[in-house]
Amino acid sequence: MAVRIQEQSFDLGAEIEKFAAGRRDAGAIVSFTGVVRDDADGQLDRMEIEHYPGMTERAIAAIEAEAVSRWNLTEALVIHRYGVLRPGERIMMVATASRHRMDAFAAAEFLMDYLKSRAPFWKKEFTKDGAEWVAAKEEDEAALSRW
Amino acid sequence: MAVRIQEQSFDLGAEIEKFAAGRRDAGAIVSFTGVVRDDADGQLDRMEIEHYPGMTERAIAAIEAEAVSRWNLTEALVIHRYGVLRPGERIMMVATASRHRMDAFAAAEFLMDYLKSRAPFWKKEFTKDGAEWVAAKEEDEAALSRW
Amino acid sequence: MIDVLYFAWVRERIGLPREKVETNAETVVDLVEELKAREERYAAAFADISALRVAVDQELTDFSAPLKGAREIAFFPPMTGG
Amino acid sequence: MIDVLYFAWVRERIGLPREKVETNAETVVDLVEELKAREERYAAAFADISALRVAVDQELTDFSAPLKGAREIAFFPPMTGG
Repeated sequence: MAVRIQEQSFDLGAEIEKFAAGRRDAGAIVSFTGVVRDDADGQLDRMEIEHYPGMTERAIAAIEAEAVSRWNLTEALVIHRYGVLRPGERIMMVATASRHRMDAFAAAEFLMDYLKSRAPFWKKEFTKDGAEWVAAKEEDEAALSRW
Repeated sequence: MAVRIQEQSFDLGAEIEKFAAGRRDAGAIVSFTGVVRDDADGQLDRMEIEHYPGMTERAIAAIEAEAVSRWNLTEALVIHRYGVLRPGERIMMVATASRHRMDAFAAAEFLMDYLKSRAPFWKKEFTKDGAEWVAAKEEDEAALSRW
Repeated sequence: MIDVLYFAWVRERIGLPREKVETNAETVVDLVEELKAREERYAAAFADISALRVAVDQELTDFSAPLKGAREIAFFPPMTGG
Repeated sequence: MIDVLYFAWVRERIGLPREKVETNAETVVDLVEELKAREERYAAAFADISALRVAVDQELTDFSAPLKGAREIAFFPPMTGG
């Protein structure tokens, strides 16, 4: 189980390849990658992600531990960036490995739902018209009730 | 939307990297990778996957089209191998891209459930004790009723 | 004449991957009965059709499907892809 | 003395990321009332605490949580990670 919180970019292909390498015990590997989407018709200049150093690592480690207690996982990985990100850049990724696909999928979705609403990150979007903090979505909070 | 049925191996990291490259329109990318699991305590020598050329491509294209009609996808990819595979080798992968994570996850799970039970592939496992066709699992058939 | 294809253990029991069959069978199940009457290996392969699946012209269907106009019939066990 | 941290728009409204606060507040909400009484910028930041989240010693909690023994309190809007 691993958590990496970092400002620099990560190599998506290399990370998934490394995660999957030599996993003879896991038949199923799921990954999720979050990308800075250029929402407002090319208006987005950049996103800035603020986080709470210390709490971020603790919160994500706790979410991972919860996932491991609920599903049969052989490995899990969370990478999440902070700082300045441009449209098209990868914000974060989650990967899960399990013997069976149902567990790998469920754990990855669980990790994502909790990262969205329970890990201390805040996004601010900068367009030529100004800057705005991204509001938490009700649907993201509601998604937690699935688990 | 793309389907590739091939005997040769594929480069997982490179495929996901290529799939994700320049997707400014998709905030969420999900991948599933199936690996030959060494189930019987190191007993598995190899797996042989047979398929039905022609029907395989048609069936998977139809499953992809169904996924596209149900969820808001910007892209989907299915790669599935046939022939001889050794433990640790990657059998197949699915990738989905969408504006939102719920759609990307649901579509990837849907594609996997249908590939399991509706794409014409058959697996045979070879151990030192002999060879056996893998039996379809009731839980895989049951999983289709989710959709 | 119709192309009849066999996959996985159906292919192994019958002993060949495909053959051309002259038939006037109206449905898949009629064709199965004709094949079973031919030789023991067909009877063995088709002993329990609830354990089999069938595709007509590369589309999954059921054993009551009509064969009129069909060019290719395939018999195989439940799929195990993914 | 307790470390009080602010993030995102709470940090922006209050105008600083962290400060040390001398307090005898028994609960988080008591501390919030003390801060609101200080200056307008605090009153603005804490005007609607239902729009805020709080962590005590890096664990999410609620505004009725006791502060006894706490070293670090953080106030911030709902998280938007992932």
